[in-house]
Amino acid sequence: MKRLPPISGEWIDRHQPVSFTFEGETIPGYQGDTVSSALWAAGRRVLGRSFKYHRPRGILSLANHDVNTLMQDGPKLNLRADVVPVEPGMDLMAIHTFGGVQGDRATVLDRLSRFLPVGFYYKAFLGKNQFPFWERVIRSITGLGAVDTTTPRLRTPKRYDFCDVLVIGSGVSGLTAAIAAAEAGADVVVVDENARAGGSGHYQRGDDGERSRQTAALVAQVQQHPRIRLYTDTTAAGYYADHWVPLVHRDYIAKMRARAVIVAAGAYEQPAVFRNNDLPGVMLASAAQRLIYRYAVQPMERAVVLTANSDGYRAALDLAAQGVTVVAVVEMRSQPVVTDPVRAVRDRGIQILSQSCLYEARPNPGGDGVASVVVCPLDADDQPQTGFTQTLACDGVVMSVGWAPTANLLYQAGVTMRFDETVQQFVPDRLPAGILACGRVNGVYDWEEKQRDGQRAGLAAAHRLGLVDTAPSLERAIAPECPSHPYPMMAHPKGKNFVDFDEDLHYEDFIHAVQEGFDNIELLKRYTTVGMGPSQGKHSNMNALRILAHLRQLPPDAIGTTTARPMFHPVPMAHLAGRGFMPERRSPLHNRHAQQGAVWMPAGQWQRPAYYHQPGLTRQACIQQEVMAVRTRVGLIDVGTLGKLELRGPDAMAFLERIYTGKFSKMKVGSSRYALMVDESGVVIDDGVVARLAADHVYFTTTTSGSARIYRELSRLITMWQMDCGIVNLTGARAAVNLAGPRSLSLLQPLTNVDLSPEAFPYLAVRQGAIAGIPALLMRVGFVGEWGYELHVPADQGQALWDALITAGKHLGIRPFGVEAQRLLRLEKGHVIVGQDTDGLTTPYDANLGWAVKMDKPFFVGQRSLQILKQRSPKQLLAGFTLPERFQGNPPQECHLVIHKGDIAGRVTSIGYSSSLKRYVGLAYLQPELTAIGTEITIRLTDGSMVTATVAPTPFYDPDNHRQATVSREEAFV
Amino acid sequence: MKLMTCPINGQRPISEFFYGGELRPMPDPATADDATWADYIFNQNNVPGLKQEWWCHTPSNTWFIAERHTLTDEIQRTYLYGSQVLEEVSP
Amino acid sequence: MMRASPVQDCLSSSATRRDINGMSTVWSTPEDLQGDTLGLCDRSCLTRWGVKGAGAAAWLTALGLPVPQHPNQWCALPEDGLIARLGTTEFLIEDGWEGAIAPQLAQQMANLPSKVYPVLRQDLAIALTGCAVPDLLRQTCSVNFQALDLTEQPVILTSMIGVSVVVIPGDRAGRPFYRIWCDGTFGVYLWQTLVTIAQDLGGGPIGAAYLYDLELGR
Amino acid sequence: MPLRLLKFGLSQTYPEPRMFRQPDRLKSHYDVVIIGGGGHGLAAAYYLAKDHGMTNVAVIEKGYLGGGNTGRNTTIIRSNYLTPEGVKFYDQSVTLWQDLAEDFNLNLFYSTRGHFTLAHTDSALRTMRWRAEVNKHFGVASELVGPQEIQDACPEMDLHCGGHLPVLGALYHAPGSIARHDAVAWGYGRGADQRGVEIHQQTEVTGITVKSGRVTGVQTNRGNISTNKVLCAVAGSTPRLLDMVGLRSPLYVHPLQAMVSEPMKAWLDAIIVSGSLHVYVSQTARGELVMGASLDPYELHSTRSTFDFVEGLCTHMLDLFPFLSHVKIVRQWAGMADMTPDFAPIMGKTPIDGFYLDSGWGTWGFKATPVCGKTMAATVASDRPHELIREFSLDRFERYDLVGEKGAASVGH
Repeated sequence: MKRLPPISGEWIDRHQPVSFTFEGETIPGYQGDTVSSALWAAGRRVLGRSFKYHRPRGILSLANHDVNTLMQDGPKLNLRADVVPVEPGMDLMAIHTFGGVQGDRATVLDRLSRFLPVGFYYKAFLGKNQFPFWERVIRSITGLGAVDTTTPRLRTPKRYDFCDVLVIGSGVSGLTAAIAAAEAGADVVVVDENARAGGSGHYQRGDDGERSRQTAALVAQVQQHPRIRLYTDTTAAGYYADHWVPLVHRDYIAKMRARAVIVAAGAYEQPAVFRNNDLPGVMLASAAQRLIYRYAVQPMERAVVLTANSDGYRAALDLAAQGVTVVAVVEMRSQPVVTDPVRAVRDRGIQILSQSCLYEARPNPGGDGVASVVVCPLDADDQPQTGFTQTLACDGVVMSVGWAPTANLLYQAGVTMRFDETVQQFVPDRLPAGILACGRVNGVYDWEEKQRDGQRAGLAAAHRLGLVDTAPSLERAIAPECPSHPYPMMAHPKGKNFVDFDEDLHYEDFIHAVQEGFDNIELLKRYTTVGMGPSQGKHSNMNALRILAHLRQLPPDAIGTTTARPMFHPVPMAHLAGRGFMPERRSPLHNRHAQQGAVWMPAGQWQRPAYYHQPGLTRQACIQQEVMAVRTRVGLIDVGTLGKLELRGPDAMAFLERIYTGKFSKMKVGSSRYALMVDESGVVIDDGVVARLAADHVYFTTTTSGSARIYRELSRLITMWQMDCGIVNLTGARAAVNLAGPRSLSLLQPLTNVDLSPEAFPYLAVRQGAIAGIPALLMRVGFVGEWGYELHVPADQGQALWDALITAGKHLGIRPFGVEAQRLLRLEKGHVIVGQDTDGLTTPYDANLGWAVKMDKPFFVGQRSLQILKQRSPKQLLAGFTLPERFQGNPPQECHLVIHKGDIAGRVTSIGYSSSLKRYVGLAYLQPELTAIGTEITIRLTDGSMVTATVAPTPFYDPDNHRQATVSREEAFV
Repeated sequence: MKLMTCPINGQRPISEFFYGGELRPMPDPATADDATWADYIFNQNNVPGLKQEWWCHTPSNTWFIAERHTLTDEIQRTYLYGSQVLEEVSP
Repeated sequence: MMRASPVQDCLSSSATRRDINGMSTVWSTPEDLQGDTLGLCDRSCLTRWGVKGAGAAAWLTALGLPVPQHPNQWCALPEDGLIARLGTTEFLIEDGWEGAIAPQLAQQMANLPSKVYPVLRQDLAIALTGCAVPDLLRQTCSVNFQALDLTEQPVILTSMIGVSVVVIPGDRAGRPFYRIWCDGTFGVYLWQTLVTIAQDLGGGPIGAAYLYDLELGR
Repeated sequence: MPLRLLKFGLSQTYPEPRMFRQPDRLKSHYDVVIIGGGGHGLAAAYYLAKDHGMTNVAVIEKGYLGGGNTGRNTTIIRSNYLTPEGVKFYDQSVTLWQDLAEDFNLNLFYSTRGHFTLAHTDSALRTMRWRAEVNKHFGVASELVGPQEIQDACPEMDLHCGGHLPVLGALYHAPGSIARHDAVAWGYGRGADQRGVEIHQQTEVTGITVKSGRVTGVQTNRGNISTNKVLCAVAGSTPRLLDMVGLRSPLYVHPLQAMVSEPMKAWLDAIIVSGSLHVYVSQTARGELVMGASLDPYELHSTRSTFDFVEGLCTHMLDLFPFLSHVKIVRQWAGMADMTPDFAPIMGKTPIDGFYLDSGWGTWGFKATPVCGKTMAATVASDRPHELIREFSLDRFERYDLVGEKGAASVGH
């Protein structure tokens, strides 16, 4: 193993050495190396340990599916050494070892493998009492890398991107397609997961510089083309509806919206299956060629090449050209097509063992590399003639027996694939509009033919966009040779002939799984876990499918493939999350609350003051003080989060009649009314206040959580019913406060030109005027049970209003109050909060809101259902209750249950301590027979203890509404 | 992400839209018996197929009808309510 | 009159301020030159009105205003104001820095004919300027602004980082110039998020003077 | 080493028989035809044979065993429901679950982890208390816990959630568990097969014959069957089968998506659910994080994936667990959830004699698999609804007599 002399087109920069540590040892490398290439150059062969048996593993693909060589670098886990570039200061450990790659103490599992066949874990450790122990054992040995729970959150940007044609893969066919589409006028983006463009044209040379020169020329043409953007180091993570493809770069995600997508993603080289095919030093031919031409690393010194196509001969030539002794080319085919590379290998005098296979590789004494291989001739039925083996000494094996299409995104795009016997591969059959494929993924392997295929795909994409008039024919030429062996697998009595390297599944595991009845490709996958490891079957699914087809004696087409789900390669959660946008709304009065010490509570997208913190006071004390300020003086609450809607037009009142349960047509201009909304099934969904400002003009509120939803639904109903009125959502455009308390009148009158005298402005009246010079809507409301005004002003003047009221109210003892105090105040009045005292199935009758339902009108949403529901005896009714005046101990809490005769008989929905009434008051759903006033009910607390309460009439406070009828002389003129 | 075309605002990702359910005629509440009404309230035409649905482009609060196949998610066309002959609505 | 911008608490305290239409507005900051790269400017102080309804277009025409012919299109008003048609039947009218039609329209709004309804506008109104505006938009909004034909004076109603916005794309002095309006209660979130991204891109908040010069071509 | 494993190492040939046979053809008559070879259908077949001695039973599956929602869900098992009927039903299920592996002689990786449903708002806290109180009433271990107890159980979690929606408390349900979903289908399938039930995979029902209000037969792409009892257990395909017998239902079908991370060393024992953040997550024995969110927002009878699902779920996962920034998502997938208006299943008899329905499983079908199989088997065998499922009948809707599970809607899954 050594670094080769400079090679034309190598990716490493020899002027920029980069060193890092691997398991404590300093490893030299160059800028442009990957971790695996640097380690290989440094002579390291064991780069990781396998998942199940902890076998030593080295380089397999060097193409982002060497998942047995995952590394940990501090907080970064499961780094793929085969593709992660080296960086100075990296401090790498192989994951999943007990004591490092060399001294892994878990290698004992390899010797126990015969006791651990496929699915063994379903058949053992299953005792109810034993499993928890075994699960702990299992969890301690599984799991790959470790998370560092102190890692801070990363926020990587995401962005949207757009193009006409997205080409995935920058091999020769992708490059040609991109040029063809761009020449026709399309705006083209080419992505490739590799650090540089060019694909296999760069490294599958066969010791012939011509292909790499042609490739370099295509790359240069693409780079210089004004209509092509080339994104390297970028993975197309998946295909989603309407040509939506997230492109993952190490620093960001770009969500690409294309008008057409050309998949030129190539093919994954597939391993041959023979005993010990996982030893370090056994690698795919493309991996060896990548090592040479990208990183100038000699893959091995003495190689045996196992092949079933011309690519293997090219690899043999590439190895030989770099001074590797090619011991033999083992040719699996009985009648190989004699191509130029075959001739060149012959001419070089390299031994070719025809119609033979590798029966097994044998480990060196250390068990960490290859010492020799056992070659075995094949009979006419491709069966190994084990009586005629020969052993060849070597330190490496190169496998070139076939390919599987990189069709993941094609499957996701809904492409139907068919198995093409002539190329022994699934190829696209029916492609949805705007999806194209070219090159190896399309079953085209010949060099010139790949360029023609790319040209065809590029023009077809341009045609789809209307840039060229005629559509090119998409017929593929007949392949000169089959690139893939139909069954490159050798059974072996001692096993360890691996099919899936992620999951350590050997050949026999599949036979056993099928024997147990898992003979459908999906069941086989789920039982064996083939393809479920981090590489998602890129090197294993096709061989598993071939085994199943072989065992069931069916063609691969009849077996079908498993679904290829996104992600193409695993994507970090930070990338997917991006910056993490979470929209938040702020009341125009937000900073006023903050200045007053608001303690916030979330309310949908809003933050509302729960209460205002007073130094030295508890939460409860603060809330009680706020309540008493309203009851005895004056309080101010921000109610701007309520939905605020305006409706105008000749049909405005008729529309209200249809959406609310109440009656509004005869409401006087200048008055307001409670309004209740139910859905079509009669369930309470919202409430608010309707204010009539003119004959054809109303202003009304919705709950905070309902505002967007209700506005949207009312807009739909206006559209559907074709009513002549217009609705405007003023929720964000208006600030609103409720000024409440016996001194509210005397506070407000000096600030406004509206006559607030009880005669001129009675309870539930509505007026428009100015407050402190601010145009305002004033409503006399009583939600909290005191004389008060809801004031609505333009949002940009909300703070001015607030400041004016606070200033004017200083000498009256004004106090801002929060949601908690408001809840208590309204509870004293027995007012229902939709969403707290109702749930997803509550009808108005259940919630004692029948009074707000007027059935004697022609129609409203939910009316017909309420007619049905009204006939039924309700299961539960909302009722008030109180605790004794001097109640000691823990009070019930909301949602504690009412227990009657040992059964659940109800539930508390609201409860609070009323300072005014000197007792706890609450609302609860109760079985109807428990709702008579004076009935004693039993509420069970969290600890199981019982509290007795008494059913009481509501409102608890000021039942006759005296507080709204008169304002005492003393309070009015403080 | 799936694209949908608002008849007013044009093609946008479907995250800009709100699904308002299938467009279906309401029986006359004055004449429908309880069973017919309950059937209307709760039961759906839930066999997958081409459906006429309410959708709203939320940034502009534009309601419209989309004809969408609920098996394939293919949107065949979109139009403002009332701009097409309503007899096409299958009961 | 004391108006407050939806983002008044986010604005630089070291900036020079001016009272514009009753609203304290950041007039200039020491960092105004970053507007060449990417500047965000709060222009909520400008006077604006909204009307909607089937009769709105005819009413505006009768007032002698140029009414955009197509949905989601805008026209310039004298003195750098604008009138934007939002969908088919809703209009947003905004004065320029020097004001122009405010007195005239304020009078008319009190007296609307049938099928014309006023819409109270209390937006956060911002402008984005500078060569990096497309980068910021690509991180925040799924609309492909580069593909729009600006000569058609398009108005875009879309969602930006989860907030409904009205966007008028454009350019001034050869650089992107985008005007954006959203519900003021989302203003702090939108502003702070855009500022964070803008700062990553080498920009940040700028004062109104920068826009004043840009919009009035001085 | 368990003795069981020694057998594999010491045997000359692989000692395991087929788990389920593959009958060549359909018989012309079965006493019961079960449509749907997922966990529910196979469980019903298993209990029909085991509890009721009915073995002339065919399970007809259009795809492969457990290939629907059984193999696509996030495997959470719990009984902390809101209504008495819900709690009793799921509690019975949990009881059955605990012995299932031994009954099957198949390891289901049934792992009791404890289940936290986080509350980020005071209204969610109220709902948690409601559920806890109802649960305790029926002997189900649930309690409302505060931030400190959550932090003790899962010290890694950021209870501030990045400042957006701080965690105020949680409903803690100690019996909350996860299991290996595929194995459940195989266990029931093997058990049913061993007792004589026929399982026909890759067999699609094309029609159901109803004469005078009675089921008389089933047509499939592999031939016709005469039978007087049909159990429909096909989740997202239910509307299509109901259409064959002329029934309407309140079901609506939306995709439900999920995703899984690369494996990592064990760090998360508990199952964490946040309704407000639309997150649920657990860590498998292999070390993967299995995560889900909420239903897709519109009707679709498809298992396609969307990218915005992954984006949104990762955002919220990092709100709770910021240190997962470097952890990678390997795969996403989807199932079709058949939802009901009251978030409770539709089970039992229908207006068609001999046509039994097991549907409306929304996002909670996996956890009900054993009890569902048991009660549906009893219902089919006796033609009387089992007492545990009476409240879940189809006709509750026409009576406006819905199940109150929707009260807990904000905290589903």
